[in-house]
Amino acid sequence: MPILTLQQAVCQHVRDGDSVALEGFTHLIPFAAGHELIRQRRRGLHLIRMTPDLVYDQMIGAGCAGRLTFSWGGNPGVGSAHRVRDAIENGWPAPLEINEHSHAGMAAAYTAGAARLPFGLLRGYLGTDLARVNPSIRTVTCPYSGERLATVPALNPDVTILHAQKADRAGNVLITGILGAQKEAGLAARKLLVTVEEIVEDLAAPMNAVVLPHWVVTAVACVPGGAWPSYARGYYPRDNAFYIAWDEVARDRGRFASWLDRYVLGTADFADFLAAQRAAGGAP
Amino acid sequence: MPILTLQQAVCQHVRDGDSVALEGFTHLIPFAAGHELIRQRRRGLHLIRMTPDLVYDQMIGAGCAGRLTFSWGGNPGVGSAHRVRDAIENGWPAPLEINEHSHAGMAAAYTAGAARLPFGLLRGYLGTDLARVNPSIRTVTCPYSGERLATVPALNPDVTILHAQKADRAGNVLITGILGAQKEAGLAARKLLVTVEEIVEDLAAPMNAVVLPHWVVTAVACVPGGAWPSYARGYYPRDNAFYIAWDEVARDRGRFASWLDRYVLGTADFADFLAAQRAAGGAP
Amino acid sequence: MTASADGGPWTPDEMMTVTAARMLWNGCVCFVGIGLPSAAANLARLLHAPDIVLIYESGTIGTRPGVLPLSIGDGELAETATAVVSLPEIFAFWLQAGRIDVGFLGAAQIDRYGNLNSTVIGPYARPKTRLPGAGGAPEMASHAREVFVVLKQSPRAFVTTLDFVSSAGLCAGGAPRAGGAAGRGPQAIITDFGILRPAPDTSEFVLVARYEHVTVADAVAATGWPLGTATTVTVVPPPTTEELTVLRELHRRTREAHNRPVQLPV
Amino acid sequence: MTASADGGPWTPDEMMTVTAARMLWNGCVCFVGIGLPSAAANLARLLHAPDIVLIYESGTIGTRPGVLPLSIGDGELAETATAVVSLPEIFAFWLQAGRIDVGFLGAAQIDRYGNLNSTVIGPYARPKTRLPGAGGAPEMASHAREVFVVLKQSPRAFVTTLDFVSSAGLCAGGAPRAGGAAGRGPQAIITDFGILRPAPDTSEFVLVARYEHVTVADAVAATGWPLGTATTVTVVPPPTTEELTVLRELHRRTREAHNRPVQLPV
Repeated sequence: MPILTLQQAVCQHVRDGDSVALEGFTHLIPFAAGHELIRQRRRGLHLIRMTPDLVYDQMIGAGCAGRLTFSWGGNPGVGSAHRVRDAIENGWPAPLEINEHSHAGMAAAYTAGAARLPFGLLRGYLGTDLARVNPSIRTVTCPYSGERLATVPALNPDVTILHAQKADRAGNVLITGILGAQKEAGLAARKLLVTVEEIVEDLAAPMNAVVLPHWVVTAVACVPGGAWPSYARGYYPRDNAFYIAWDEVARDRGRFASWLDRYVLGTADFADFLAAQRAAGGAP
Repeated sequence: MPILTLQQAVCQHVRDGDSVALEGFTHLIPFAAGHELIRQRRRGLHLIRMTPDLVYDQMIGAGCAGRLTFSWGGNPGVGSAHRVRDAIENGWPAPLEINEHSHAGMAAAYTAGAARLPFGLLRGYLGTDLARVNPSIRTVTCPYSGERLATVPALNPDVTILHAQKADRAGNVLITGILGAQKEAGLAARKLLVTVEEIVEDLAAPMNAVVLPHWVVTAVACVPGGAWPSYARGYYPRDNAFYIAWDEVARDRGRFASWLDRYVLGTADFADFLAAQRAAGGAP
Repeated sequence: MTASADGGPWTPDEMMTVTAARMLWNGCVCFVGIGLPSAAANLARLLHAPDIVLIYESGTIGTRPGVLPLSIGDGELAETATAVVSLPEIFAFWLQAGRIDVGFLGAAQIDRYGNLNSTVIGPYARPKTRLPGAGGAPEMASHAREVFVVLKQSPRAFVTTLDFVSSAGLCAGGAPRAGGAAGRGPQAIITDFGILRPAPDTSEFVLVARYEHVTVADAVAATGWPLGTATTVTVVPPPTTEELTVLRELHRRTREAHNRPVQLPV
Repeated sequence: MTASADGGPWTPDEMMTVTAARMLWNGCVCFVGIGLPSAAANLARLLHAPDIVLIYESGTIGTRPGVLPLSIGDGELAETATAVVSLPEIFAFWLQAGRIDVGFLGAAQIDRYGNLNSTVIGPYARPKTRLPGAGGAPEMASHAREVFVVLKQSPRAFVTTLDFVSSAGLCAGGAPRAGGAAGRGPQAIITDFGILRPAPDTSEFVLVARYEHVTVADAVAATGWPLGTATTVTVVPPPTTEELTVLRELHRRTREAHNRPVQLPV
C-alpha cells in the first residue's frame, strides 16, 4: 500500500472508461479526487454514486462520464444538480446513460459487491416504475415462503475513491462519523484509493471503529481539506454557503465552464484550488 | 423499556417452547440469563446459538431444550460440550432435535432476520453433507449469472438475550469489543432482553459504536459479572481455568447434576451463584 | 405561496409544519427527510414529543440537532445521535425491518391514491424536467408503518396520472398493498389547504380537514383530480403562539448557524 | 503422540507447528483457528513474517496477540487488532469475498481428496461420536485462496470414506471445484510425518516431504488409504534453535497467562 500524491494515484489507477465510485454520503465526499479526475481529463467513466451531488455535477459537467448509476441526484437541501440534469435532458456536454435505483437498492448492490455475491436482495421497488425502466432490477422467489423479492446486480467498481479522516503509515484508514456506504463501496471495488486529511503515526482508532486495513487499500494520498465543501468530522464543517451558491453557477453552462476553467483546470492541485477559493472568499 | 430484575425479565418474557437465542461469541456470553432460565425450569425451548458452548451445555444438561439450532458446539480450546453430546447421542436428559449450519450460514440467517428478509444468501455449504441432513438449506438461482447460491431461512427468535457492558437509564445499550452476531440476533428477535454490567447516567459511546437504542430493547437487567466465566471487555477477563475444569464436571451426568443443584438450582440468583463459586475458589 | 392559504399572521409553510408536527406523538419513531418534515419533526420534539426518535437516512438514529440540518447528513445529526450506522444498515435493519412508525415524503406529483413522482416530468427516456429521483422514498413508502406526505396543493402537483411512479401509494378500492410491504402506505397528505386522508372504502385521498382561512372549494380548485371530501371537514386550529414561537426560534437558530461563515480548510 | 515422529529433541506438535509456520509468508492474510494453527501463524509472525495479517473468525482483523488465545475470541485478540468487526461481516466481506490467502483447518477425519469431517463419527442421525460441527470450516474450505490442513496421521483419521463431509476438498481427477468457490481448496496437509500435497493430475494427496526421523513406510502405515508419494520425497529440515526457542517462549508466556488466576467478578 503505497502513499502517493493524488495526481499519481489517479494517473496510475484510473483509466478512461473505468467504472468509478466516489462515495461519501454528505460527509467525506472526495471532491479533491473528483477534481483530479477532471484535471487529468478522464473520459467515458461509468460513475457510480448513491447521491450524485456537487462532485458529480462538476465531473459530469466537465465531460468525464458516459454513464451514471445512482439513486438520488441533486443539490442536497438546495435543489437540482443542474449539470447532471443538463446531461440527462440534453446530452450536454456528452450523452449520459443512466442506471437508476433507490437508495435501498444501491446499498444492497454495494453490500453484495463487498461480499462478492452476484446480487443483492431486498424488499424494494414495490409498486414503482423503477423496475420498468431499469431492466437490471429483477426478482427471485423465496425458496421457503414463495414470496418474490427484488434483486439488484452487485456493484463492483473498477475503482472506488473515498475520503477519510486519517491513515497511518502502513495505510490503515480510519473513518468516523456518518459512514454512508463507504465501507461497502470500498470493499466492493477492484481498486480502492483513499484521500485523507492527515497521515498519523498511530490511528488511535476506537474499538469497533470503521478501519479499512492497509492490505485492501490500493493507495493513500494525503489531501488536507479534500472533502471541501462537504465536511470531515473533526476537521472542518460543511460549507453550506458553497452548496447554496453553487446553484447559480451550475445553472448556466457558461458560468459553470468559467468556474471549471478558473478553479479546477486552472489550478495545479487541490491545495491550489483551495487557495484560489479562499482568495475568492469561498464562493464558487 | 423497563429496567427489571433478571428474574422478572425471564419470568415475564420467556415461555416454555419459545425459540430463544443467547448470543455472544466467546465474549459477553449471557451466563446469568442461562442460569435464570434453568432456575425457572423452562422446558422445550428451541435454543439458537452459533456456538453452544458452556452456557448451552448447562441449559441442555438441565433439560431446558427440545431443539438446537447451531453451527459449532464444543468447549472452545478444550474439547467437547459433553452435555450437548449426551443429549444428541443418547437423548439425555431429553431428546434434542438439531438444526445444524455453518457459521457463515447462521450469520446470514441472523442478518436476514434482522432485516426481516425471509432468507439469507451465501456462497456456502459447497460440496458438503450439511445441506443433505438439513433440509432448510436450499438454493436460489441468481437472476443475472444463473449461478446457484445457498439460502438459509431467516432466524427470528421469539426472544434474544444478550449481555452487554452498559445501559443508560433510558435503556440504550452499548456493546464494545468482539461483537459476534449479537446485534443481528438482537434485531432479529421479537423480544430482546439485555443483561448489563452496569447502568450509567451517560453511555459515553464512541462515534459509530454498537448501540442498541432503547426502543428496540424489551427489558434491561443489571447483572454485574453476568457473563462469567466468559468475559466482559473493560470489566473482567475470560476465566480460562473454569472452561478447562468444566470438562471434568460435564463428562459425568452425576457430577454435572451435583454442580447444577449446588450452584444454579441451589442459588437464588447470579450474585448468589458468583458468591458460591468464589467460596469454592472459582472452580466448578 | 398559495394566496388562499395565506390568511393568518403565519405563512403556509408554518401552518403545514405545525400541522405535521401535531400528527407526531411522543415516542414515535420517525424517518425524517430534509426541509419541512425535518422542521415538523424537530418542532414536535421541542413541544409535545420530547422522546420522539428521529432517524435521518444518513444513518443517524435518535438524533437531537440544535438547529435544522441543511443536508441529510450534517455533522450535528451524528454528534447528537444515539447511534450512527451505515446506510446499508439503515435501509435493511431499520427501515425494511419495519421499525419506523412514520416516514415523511415529499414529491413533485401525487395522484389520488398517494402514488408519488419524484423522478421525472415527461417521458423517462426524454425528460421535460429531470427531478433528483427516488432516493429513499420507494422503500419508505413500503416499510414505514405509515407515511405522511407533505406537499403544496396545485393542479400541476395533484394530478390524475403520474408521469412516473417513484414510490407506491395505496391500491384502488381499498385492496391490500403489494406483498412484502411492512407498512400501510400513505395515510395523510398535509397540504397548504389542510389534510387529506384515504377514504377507507376506495383508498382515494379526500379532504378531511382544512385550515381556517381556506374553503373546501379552494382546495378542490387546487387539485387536478375531482377532490372528494369527508362527510365532515374539520377545521385545523391555527398555530398557537407557543408553536409559532418555538418554530420561528428554531428557524432563526438554523439561519444563524447556516450563515456563519465557514473557514476553508488550509 | 506418534512414536515414529518422536525422534528429535522436539515434540511432534513442535515439528508440525514449525513446518506450518514456514509455509506462511510475510504479508500473507491468514485465517487462523485455535490450537496448532494459531501457534504456527504467530510463530511465523514472530520470525520471518512480521507483516502477516492474522484474522480470527471472531472478527479480529490484523491481530497481534502477545500470547496464544485459548478461545477464538479472547480479549487480547480484539485489543491488538487493526479492526474488530461483526461475525456476519467477517464471513461475508472478508472470507466469502476471497480476501484470505491461507486458511487453516483441522478435522477428525480426512480423505485422499482433502474432504474433511468435523461433524460426526457414525451415522448423522445415530452418532457414535458427535463432534463439535463445521463452524467456519465449510466456507473457509471454499473461499480461502488455499487451505492448509493440520492433522496427525493415523488410519482412523486418514480414511477411505468419511462418515460426513463437513467441508469440501478437491475433486477427483483434478476436475474444477464447485462453482462459486473463490479458492483452490486444500493444498497441503501438515501431519506428524511430513507434508502431503495434491498430485496435479488426480488431486489425490500424496506424501511430498517427510520429517527426518520418519520413513515413507511409516507414513504409509499411518494412512487409511494407499498413500502415494511424490517422485522425490524431500526431507523437512528439523526445527532450528531459533524456531524452537521462539515457539517455546511463546508457549511459556501463554501458559503463564492462562494459569494466572482470574478474580471472579463481585
